[in-house]
Amino acid sequence: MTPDDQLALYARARFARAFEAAVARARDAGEVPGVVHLNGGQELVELGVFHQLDGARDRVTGSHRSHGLALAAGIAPAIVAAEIMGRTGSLSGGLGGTQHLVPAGGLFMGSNGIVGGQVPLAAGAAFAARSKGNGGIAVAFFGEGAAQQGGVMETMNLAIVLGLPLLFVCVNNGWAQSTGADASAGAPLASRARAFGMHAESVDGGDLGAVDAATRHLVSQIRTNGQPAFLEAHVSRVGGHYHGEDQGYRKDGKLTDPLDRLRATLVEAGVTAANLHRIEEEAEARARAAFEEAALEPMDDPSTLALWARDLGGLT
Amino acid sequence: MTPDDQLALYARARFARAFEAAVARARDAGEVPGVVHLNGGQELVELGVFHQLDGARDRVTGSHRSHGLALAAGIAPAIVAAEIMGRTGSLSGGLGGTQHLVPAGGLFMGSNGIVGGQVPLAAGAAFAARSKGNGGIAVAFFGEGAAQQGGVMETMNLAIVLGLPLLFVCVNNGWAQSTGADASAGAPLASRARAFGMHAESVDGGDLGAVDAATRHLVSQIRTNGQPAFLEAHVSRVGGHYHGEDQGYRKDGKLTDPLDRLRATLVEAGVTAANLHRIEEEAEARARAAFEEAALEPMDDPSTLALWARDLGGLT
Amino acid sequence: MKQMTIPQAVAEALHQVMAADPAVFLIGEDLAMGGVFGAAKGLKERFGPARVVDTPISETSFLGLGIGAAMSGMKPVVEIMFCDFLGVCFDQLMNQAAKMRFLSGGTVSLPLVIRTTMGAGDGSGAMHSQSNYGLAASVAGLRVACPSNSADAAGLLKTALEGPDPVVIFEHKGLFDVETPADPELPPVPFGKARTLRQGADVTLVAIAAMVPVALAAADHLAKRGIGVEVIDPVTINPLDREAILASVAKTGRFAVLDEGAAFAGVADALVSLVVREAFRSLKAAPAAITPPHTPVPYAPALEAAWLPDAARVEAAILKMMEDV
Amino acid sequence: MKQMTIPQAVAEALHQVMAADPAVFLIGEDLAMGGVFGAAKGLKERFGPARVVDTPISETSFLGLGIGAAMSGMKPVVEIMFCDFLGVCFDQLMNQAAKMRFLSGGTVSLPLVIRTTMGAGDGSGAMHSQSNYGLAASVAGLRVACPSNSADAAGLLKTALEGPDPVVIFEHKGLFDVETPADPELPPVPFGKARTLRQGADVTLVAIAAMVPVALAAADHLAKRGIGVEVIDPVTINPLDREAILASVAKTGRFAVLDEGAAFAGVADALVSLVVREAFRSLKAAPAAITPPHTPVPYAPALEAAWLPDAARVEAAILKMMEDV
Ligand SMILES: Cc1ncc(C[n+]2csc(CCOP(=O)(O)OP(=O)(O)O)c2C)c(N)n1
Ligand SMILES: Cc1ncc(C[n+]2csc(CCOP(=O)(O)OP(=O)(O)O)c2C)c(N)n1
Ligand SMILES: [Mg+2]
Ligand SMILES: [Mg+2]
Repeated sequence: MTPDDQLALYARARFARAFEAAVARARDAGEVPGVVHLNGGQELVELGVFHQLDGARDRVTGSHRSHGLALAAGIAPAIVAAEIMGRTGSLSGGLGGTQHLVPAGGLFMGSNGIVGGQVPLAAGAAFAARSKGNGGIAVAFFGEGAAQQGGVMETMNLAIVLGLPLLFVCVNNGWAQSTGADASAGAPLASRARAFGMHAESVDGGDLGAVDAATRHLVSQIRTNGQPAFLEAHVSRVGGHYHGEDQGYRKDGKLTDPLDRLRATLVEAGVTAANLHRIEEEAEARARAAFEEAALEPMDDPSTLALWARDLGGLT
Repeated sequence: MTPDDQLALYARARFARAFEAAVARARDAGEVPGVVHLNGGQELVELGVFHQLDGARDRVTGSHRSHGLALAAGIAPAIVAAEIMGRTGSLSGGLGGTQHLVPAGGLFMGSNGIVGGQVPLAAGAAFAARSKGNGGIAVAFFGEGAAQQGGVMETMNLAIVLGLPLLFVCVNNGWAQSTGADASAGAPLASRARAFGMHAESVDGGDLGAVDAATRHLVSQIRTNGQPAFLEAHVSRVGGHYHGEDQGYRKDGKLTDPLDRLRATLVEAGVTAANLHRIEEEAEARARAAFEEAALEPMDDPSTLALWARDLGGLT
Repeated sequence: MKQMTIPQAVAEALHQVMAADPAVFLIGEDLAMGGVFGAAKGLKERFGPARVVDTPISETSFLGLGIGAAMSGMKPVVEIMFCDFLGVCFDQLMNQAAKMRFLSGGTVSLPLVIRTTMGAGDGSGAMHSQSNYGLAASVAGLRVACPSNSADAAGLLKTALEGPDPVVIFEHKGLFDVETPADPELPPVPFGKARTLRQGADVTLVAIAAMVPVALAAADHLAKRGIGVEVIDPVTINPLDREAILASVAKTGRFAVLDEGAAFAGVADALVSLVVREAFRSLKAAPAAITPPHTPVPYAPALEAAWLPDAARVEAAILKMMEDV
Repeated sequence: MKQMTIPQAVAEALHQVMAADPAVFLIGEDLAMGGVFGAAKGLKERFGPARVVDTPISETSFLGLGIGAAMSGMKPVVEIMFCDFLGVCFDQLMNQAAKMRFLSGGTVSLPLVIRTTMGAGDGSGAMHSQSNYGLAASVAGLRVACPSNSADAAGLLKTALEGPDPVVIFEHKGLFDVETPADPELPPVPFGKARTLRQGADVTLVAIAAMVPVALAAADHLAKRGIGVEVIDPVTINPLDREAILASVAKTGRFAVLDEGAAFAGVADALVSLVVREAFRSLKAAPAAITPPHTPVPYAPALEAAWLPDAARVEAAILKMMEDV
């Protein structure tokens, strides 16, 4: 990754963080209906992977914690914001919401309310890419908690047996809600992936260089050999499981924010404080603007529901 | 295992084989309603494991292919035969059948029509044994095809995380119906089990000495440390996936029958041909007798169904 | 009588049964923190990790563990955080738990309780808001309970642990903030005994779980218009107190069911079907099934509110029925 | 017209659609050997392993693969060997497949077909004999088809691959040995168009899949007693041709449904409920829901035969209805 790339990525990460802060404010203000899972702490992993992807042929599925993936995939922030707020002008017109961001096409296929539910779907995208023979790959993002779902493990084996170009990205933030990672799995997840027959790497998800090196290598390997691979990225969950959660169970102390760490690297590399400051302000302003724009959208009109009821109800 | 034990086990294995031959004959004669999955080829694994078990505290679950487990657990052969024929005087009075042998208690908990469905149940038996603190263990028998079910993989991880005294016995007969083992899994199953965090061994299931050594070691280890372990036993499926199957897909050639192999060992160890012959005749006679006894049982009376309908229907 | 929420009552009932019976244990996700809705509060501290078992996110294996433990003399209480997650362990529910006693010819008992939550109304979206007790009730071998208040939630749990069949208790999240009166001893509540919450001469209205308060509100309004609505809470769906329902219909001659479950082939259809098959000659008007539309639960507040049946819809349905002569 | 069994017709339809459309692929267990019932015969040889995909026994992941592929421009045909196995992949059915188009606001299409088999009668026991299309039909977002003959099995499959919604086709094993006539081109069969198989003035009898021949036999017998039974095969459960059913009931004034599915909260209850809500004033007698009892499928032949509805039960139910005046 060039220094320019790093800086651009920092800007995107800052924006993702600012976006989540805006989600949190909107939630506090009662403008978001349910519970929201923010992605603070895993931005570099998400953006690092997306840096290797190609919008014309690759596809990505995500978990309940996927605002960052939608943004990284290039969906307009105001559209994502409107989706989270349940407004029109969003992806679904108020039907989906934060855990079910399901765009019509493009890089991002959707977030998912069922832990692990998105992982088999990525196998389908990988299969489609293989069928089209366009060198595309699929990426499934999921947490270390989700790795314990049967469907996720089945998919690892299936991807190997079928030879699917699929990158499993396990974002290990140490927690599955209040369950510590050591209570989720009895052994390291990367070793497990290897035992399924995959190449697997484990990286510090707060270290952009490491993320970049690993993803670059894994993605190009998958494009070449058509076989799945596994990336585990250790990150810290900056906030609660969901915004506003009382994290009484949490004892992992003060965290180094990966964005601060990247910032320090950039400073060291000679990026001026003014430049960084401008980037940060811009991120903040763009996030606010997205939510302001979304808030202008009307609340969805319940009449759409009647149309759906007719359609899905299937009473001809 | 003492030579006497070996001989006794040979007698039980011969009986199991004769029992399955009788099932096949009953099926051909139209006395068994549906499809039956015979266990020919895996007798030594089943009996070798049971040799280490204790009827007062251990429990076992099995797959669709579990006649042998029911017999090994000491259920009267005529009762098992009656169950397979759908008669009264059986375990369930005609409700369960070959894939659903569900005894009231004792060593054997049941066979299962859903591939892998029995494996989580064994975790429950292991949990119960742990709660009672009686040193009991549970054993889950399943095929190498079943190892690809999510629930089976989840249970491996769960057993490790919770520390359950559970022996996973994967009977790898090379086939899941018509699917070869190499098309089921992308990597060796024992390594996978190790990667979940378990002690795992792989043995030739046709070699009684190897089975005995491995099970003896694993069972005593589980009783001591309360942790799960994994045994993979390679066997040959002597017959079709089910009795009468056209095995057009099968290309694994002529098989060495593990019973013949054990017989040869016994001959070498000095057991007389007459003695072996007597054992074999007896096995045959007892198997026939079990089916004759079962065939005397009346077909089940449909009136029981009305009672069940009332009960489960729950219309007070 | 004490005022309690459903999670408080359930937690208290669990304290009582776990203290009384060492065979009872609790298993599920995030129990150490008291369960995500507080229904496991204080249990892990008191009974320890051997009896309050936190699990990985592996519903198939830990529900199966519950079944196997029940077959081995234990009394498991398995918590499935949201009933929307029953899909990932549905085989263990539909084939393993439901059929085992039958397949054993009745010799094996499964004193297993599956506690789960349900319901729309809190903006949780399509995969955290379902009320799919109809799915469970359609599977032979399962018992299904849908408490509408704290005393029932606790009492049904106690009864469930004494029966031979697996029971799924669906607790409605929309009721979790409401305190309702409960005897502090939380006595067992019988299965298959409906509760008539309000007498009425004109219409029998069966309402389930969070629909009970909606039904009562509608009945209040309708009373002012001179229409007597008899409101029945079935308490359990299997067993179902069909006598109570049919006796009421024999009196009123009109039947409606108010159900947050499936619009097609759910409990509403089952009850309409039952009533019309058994009490056709008593019926003076077409019965009504008041359910959400046949769509997933929408996310946006206005849509979700439109999706959920409310008192106005109930009133309209009943008024129409009264005019149907 | 050619005489074909359902597996033959399905295999032939698959040959045709796979030859015509490179987006179609087949995925499931034991397909290389032609599928365990022969519905994939010759496909792997002809189209190769890239389009006829044999899998490990991992229904969750390969059904999910189908969904994801459908979201990415493919047209997957996923074979779940027996519908009893839907439990192990029920989340992918209930939450992923069913809800995705809705959650996308209608922008994502899922031209996904799930073929599965169902039905009792062959001594397969409780976990290989269920007919749980009611479960699927109760989940909003799924389309459900239940063909009763080879032409429909093939034609519905073709139509299903052109729609935006996931379709589950339940093929009844009890019909697999029967040859029925089919146009060799196997033209697409529309969803939501019931077929009136026999006219009758007295009773409307809806029968599903393998219950269709049972209904026709009962209608024959009843005709000899002067009772005219109109037999309707709904062909698809969702969409459901309620016009055809209601028009018939308007004519006959009596309604019965014959359904091998769930005795409680299944399709039988859904149809009774629909008819009584929409056509109450036309009904001259209590409708009948003829289903198996609410138990798992028993194994022994005598029990299984008693469990399955037969023509005698249908006749008795209809005779009772005719007397109910
Ligand atoms: C099948 C299922 N079980 C449980 C849940 C509830 N739940 C939602 S998120 C979560 C924790 C997920 O942990 P992890 O996979 O590590 O992701 P993270 O939240 O840490 O990003 C749980 C238990 C669910 N949504 N689906
Ligand atoms: C969930 C599920 N999927 C598929 C089947 C159909 N089926 C029954 S046995 C079998 C093969 C099992 O292979 P394996 O586990 O190796 O056991 P084996 O038959 O070799 O003993 C299959 C696919 C089933 N019963 N359950
Ligand atoms: Mg996590
Ligand atoms: Mg095998």
